[in-house]
Amino acid sequence: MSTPQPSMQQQMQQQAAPNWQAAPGPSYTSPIPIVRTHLGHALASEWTKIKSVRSTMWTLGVFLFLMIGLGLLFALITASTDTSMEGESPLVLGVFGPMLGIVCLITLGVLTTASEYGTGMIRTTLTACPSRGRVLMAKAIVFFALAFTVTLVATALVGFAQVAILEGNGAGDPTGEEWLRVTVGVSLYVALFGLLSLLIGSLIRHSAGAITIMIGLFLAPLVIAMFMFAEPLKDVQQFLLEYSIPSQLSVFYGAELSSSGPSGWGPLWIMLGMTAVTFAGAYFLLEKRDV
Amino acid sequence: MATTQVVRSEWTKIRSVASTVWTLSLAAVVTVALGMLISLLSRNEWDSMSTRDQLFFDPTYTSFAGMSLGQLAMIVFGVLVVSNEYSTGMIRTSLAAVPQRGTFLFGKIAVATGLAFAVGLATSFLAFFVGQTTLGEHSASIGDEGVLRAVIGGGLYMTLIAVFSMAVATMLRGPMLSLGILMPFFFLISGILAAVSATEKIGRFLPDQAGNKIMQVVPPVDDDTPYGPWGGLGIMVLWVVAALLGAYAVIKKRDA
Amino acid sequence: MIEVEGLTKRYGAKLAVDRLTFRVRPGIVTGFLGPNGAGKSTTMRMMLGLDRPTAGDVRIDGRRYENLQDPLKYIGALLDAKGVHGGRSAFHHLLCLAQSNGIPKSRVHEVLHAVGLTAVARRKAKGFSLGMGQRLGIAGALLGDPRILMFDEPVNGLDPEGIHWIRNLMKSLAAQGRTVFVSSHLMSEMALTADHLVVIGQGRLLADTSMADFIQHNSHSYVRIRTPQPERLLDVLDEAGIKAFRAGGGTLEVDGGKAERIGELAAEHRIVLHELSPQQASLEEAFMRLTAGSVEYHAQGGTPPTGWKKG
Amino acid sequence: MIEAVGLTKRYGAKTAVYNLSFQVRPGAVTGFLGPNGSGKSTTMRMILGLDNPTAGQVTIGGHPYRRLPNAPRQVGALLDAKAVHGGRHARNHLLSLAQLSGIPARRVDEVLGVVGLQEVAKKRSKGFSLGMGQRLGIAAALLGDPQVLLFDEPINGLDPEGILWVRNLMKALAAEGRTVFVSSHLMSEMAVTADHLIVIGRGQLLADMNIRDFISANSADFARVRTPDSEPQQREKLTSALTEAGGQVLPEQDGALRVMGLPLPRISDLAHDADVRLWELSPHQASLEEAYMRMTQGAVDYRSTSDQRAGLQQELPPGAMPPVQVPVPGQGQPGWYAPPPPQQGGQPFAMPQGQPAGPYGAPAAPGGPGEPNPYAQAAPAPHAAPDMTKPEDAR
Repeated sequence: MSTPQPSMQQQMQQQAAPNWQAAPGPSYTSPIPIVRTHLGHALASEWTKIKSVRSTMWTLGVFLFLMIGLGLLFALITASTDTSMEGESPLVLGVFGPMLGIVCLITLGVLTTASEYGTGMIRTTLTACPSRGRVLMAKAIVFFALAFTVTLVATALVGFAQVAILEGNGAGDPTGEEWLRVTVGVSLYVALFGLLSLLIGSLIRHSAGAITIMIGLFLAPLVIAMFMFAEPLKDVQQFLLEYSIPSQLSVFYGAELSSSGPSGWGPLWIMLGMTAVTFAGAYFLLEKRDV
Repeated sequence: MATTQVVRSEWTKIRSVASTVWTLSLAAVVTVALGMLISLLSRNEWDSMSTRDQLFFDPTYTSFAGMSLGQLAMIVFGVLVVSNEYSTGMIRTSLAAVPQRGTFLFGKIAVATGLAFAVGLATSFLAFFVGQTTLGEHSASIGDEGVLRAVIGGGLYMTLIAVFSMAVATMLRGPMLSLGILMPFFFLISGILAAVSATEKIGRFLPDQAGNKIMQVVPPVDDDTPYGPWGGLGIMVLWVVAALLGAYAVIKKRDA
Repeated sequence: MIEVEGLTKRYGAKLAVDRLTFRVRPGIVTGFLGPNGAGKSTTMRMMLGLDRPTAGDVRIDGRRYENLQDPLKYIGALLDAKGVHGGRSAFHHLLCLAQSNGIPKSRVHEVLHAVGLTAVARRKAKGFSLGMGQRLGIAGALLGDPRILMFDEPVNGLDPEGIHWIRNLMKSLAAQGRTVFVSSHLMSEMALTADHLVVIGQGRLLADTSMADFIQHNSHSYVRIRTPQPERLLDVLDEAGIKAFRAGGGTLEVDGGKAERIGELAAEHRIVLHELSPQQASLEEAFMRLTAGSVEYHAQGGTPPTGWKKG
Repeated sequence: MIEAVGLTKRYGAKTAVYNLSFQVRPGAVTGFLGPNGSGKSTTMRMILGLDNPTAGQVTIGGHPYRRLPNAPRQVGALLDAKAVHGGRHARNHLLSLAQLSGIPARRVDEVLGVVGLQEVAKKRSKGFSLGMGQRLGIAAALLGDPQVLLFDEPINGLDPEGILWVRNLMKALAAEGRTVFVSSHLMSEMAVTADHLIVIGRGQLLADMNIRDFISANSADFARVRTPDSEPQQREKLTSALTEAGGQVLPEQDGALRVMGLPLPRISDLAHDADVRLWELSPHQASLEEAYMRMTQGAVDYRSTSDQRAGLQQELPPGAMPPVQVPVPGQGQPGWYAPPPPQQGGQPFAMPQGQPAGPYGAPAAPGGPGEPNPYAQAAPAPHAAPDMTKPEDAR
């Protein structure tokens, strides 16, 4: 049915791919062999996706600004008011950065999955890669790696700056263990929390809804606990206070609220467990649900 | 005649979207709840406070502590009222229906301001009474000198924050950009400027810092602010008027 | 009546609309055509006072748009089907438009009924399909029962029943004496709907004529003849000075619109005709010829998968 | 090759698709028609493995979509032009899709060139017009050089040049032996693009046949006859002669006659016998749109009705027109259908001379002029009487 036209374009096509126009058989076969795809392809794709939207730059930019800004601010205030640290580690002053900055990672995590639903991009993605679990896995890996790296850089920078600024305030020299906890520990914890947001985004499929849930998860235990004045609820209140995300986060800075709550690397295991369970749920639902 | 039509239309618009209910109720709940919380903490910590702190304790202002967070929800309300028109393309439909852009803008802002004032005033009174009840023996009474002014001022403050956000959103159009500028402005920059002694004097003239003054009944220790409560509110009003003029100029001039 | 006078719009260095002058008259459907990027939307937005012209003027029944009191009662426009707040219900969307122009609430129910959205009137517009959004936009345009109606791509997303409905709606609105101004990319639709055409390309006016004239001037027309006696007919036509060609399948073709003359000649010479049909090119062809030089985003090249080969 | 067997999809109590079985064969453009809400999109989504069927299955080349080893290399789909993250550049969007199936980045630039978007490749797709978004979607579908292509409303928002391009593209893709499955609401487009049709209504199969069979089975062909304008008595004479011979004759608005039930040579002979001179005798095939509208009657959601305008009556602005109650033709009479004006009937699009032809050339339209006279076939059903309140008449 196509009448051959002696146009330049067609001649060029024929040179480039001889069987492009020939197609004698009933069915078209692409001249190029089809490769089997694997997780590596999905990772490359997700990396392109995450780095090519402005919201990534914005959220991470604000995150860095908050982490470094607040860390330096508190160090400077302490230094300028001549408050004595009384031998405490200066790293503890960094606790405020991740407290606020985590909101940025929540946003980025949720947007990584939920914005695909908001824009309809998810249909394109899942058409291009019907192995849905692979897409989720790739998103999780790319996001986690990015969030971990950025947080690690920020916490390390803030740590060094704080030690340098507060030298004259009688601050103690942080130990290697302390260093490890406020850099790697915090980064792992915060990145996992972001990953949890990503998975919630995949479950909820609505950006604003998922962000609200995650911020609620972050703040609600504290707020609820504050309203539990009644004596019989004391234990619940205690539990909520100790296991709320901000308290868990302060554990890494050696600023535990009490001795009964999680300590040491405990918060990390708690977060890891929550994330793993949510991942299983998100994976299962993504495979099962209609898009 | 045309103005009443615009106002009625804007009232329909504002009441028919869910974000209005969400942001305003969040503003009220957060302000009241946080104020109550801080009041509670103050009462419990009363005995460990220094005498100086006890002497300068301002029960009214303490019950308004929640406004620092509650105003963020007000900002979101103000921004969404305006920028939703732009992000959804509704602005073209609206301006085709009301080509007198000044009437349109001020009709919209008037309706949203009225609503924000009603909610803000109610929130302010509620926060005051809840806070005072929580404070117990250290509380102030509405009849005390300056207290009624502070409570009404709290409502005005929240309203002005919302109007300022509306005006800024009209100039910037996008909700993300507007929030991205307003949130750090009120949440971080103003705080940082006030915290560092070198910039403290500049920080005082920012809208929120100046407007805050109206809610204080007992001035803080060694207070050297060059303006009084109404003076502070006046400074805030100047900011708002400037933003509104900017918004008017922008909507008049730019293509929709 | 819409009068456009020397309308010009410049975005930075780019001239989007260049000294357009035309009139849209009442009582007929006027089509507004042009390739993507020709400035159609910009022109329509300037007509509604949404964009400010760099120069020139648009008058709606003799007045500028911004001087209209309750403009929805003069001119109803469907600009962008998604010009709706997604969180608002269809009913409230129309209600706030109606209130801004002092139109009674009962009219809202009426237009919802007219476009067939009564059942979903209380649903949020977010969940609407493209076609439902389009119907909502049309409802908004009809709200003030205006004398002038403007539709930008009205059939986008509508199903055939909807297309059929909007086509008849536009014709009947024009038949009632209203001014109907429609832009569309679908030439086959336009051919069925419009009586008059305004064609622009790269911001400039290319044509402002009746549909029939437009097709005649911009395309090739001929008469197709089928007869059991082709030889005789060829002779007869040749004698009369009419050039005929043999086309495929035993048909003859004569350039130009001379069907009447051929019919008379055939009858005179007692030649049996099995077909005598004047063929006119489609509006699409005519449009393509006129705008060939002013198209943006030219698709080009084939899809030879050369990008696969390494090196 | 797409094959659906007993495909069924329920959303709660609502059955969107019921027991749908069909095959889409390679080497032809298959049109997929149905009113809004008939289950077209659901079917498309089930073909692509986005929705799981409640019952039945659909396979591509023998495999369910989600089991294909590298699906984008075998199936390309344009589902929704705006299914793109608006903040991402067009090129990055395609690149992320290419990487997902191991397609080299050079192919991305290639398809951008094919759809004509290379100049805006580095622009955020948020600012794209509907037509540009559509081109981007088509680029994504072509990315993997697949043998099966699905297009959902591909020409939405395109300008005439783009429409022509897409039309030729689809035909060329089919001519290469690919399977091309296109849904559209624009019957005039389908008529010149598709070879085969699958029509569904309320989730069930209504027709699965060749496009020409479809039109013939669902509509009536007719002939347009014109007699000399100066002699009205000739027209009367011919009308009675044709009616006597068993034809149905109706007047057209320009004074011509519409004749149904008689082949063209017979009309010619009758005219000859009655000594009537003919100025025009042209065959007209009914349009696909007409055939479609007849078939899908009663399977339509969101039916529009006439605008009563009563709500305005109490408050008419001074000087405004009193509302004239002119009935909108066709409304409330589902069977009414305006036939297309004569110059459009069966008229194929001819490539304009001197304009660069589409990359795939301009194949002849099915049902084009080279075909035998379609009117020669006996009309299967009497044509519904055209409503005389046609707007043309009203003018």
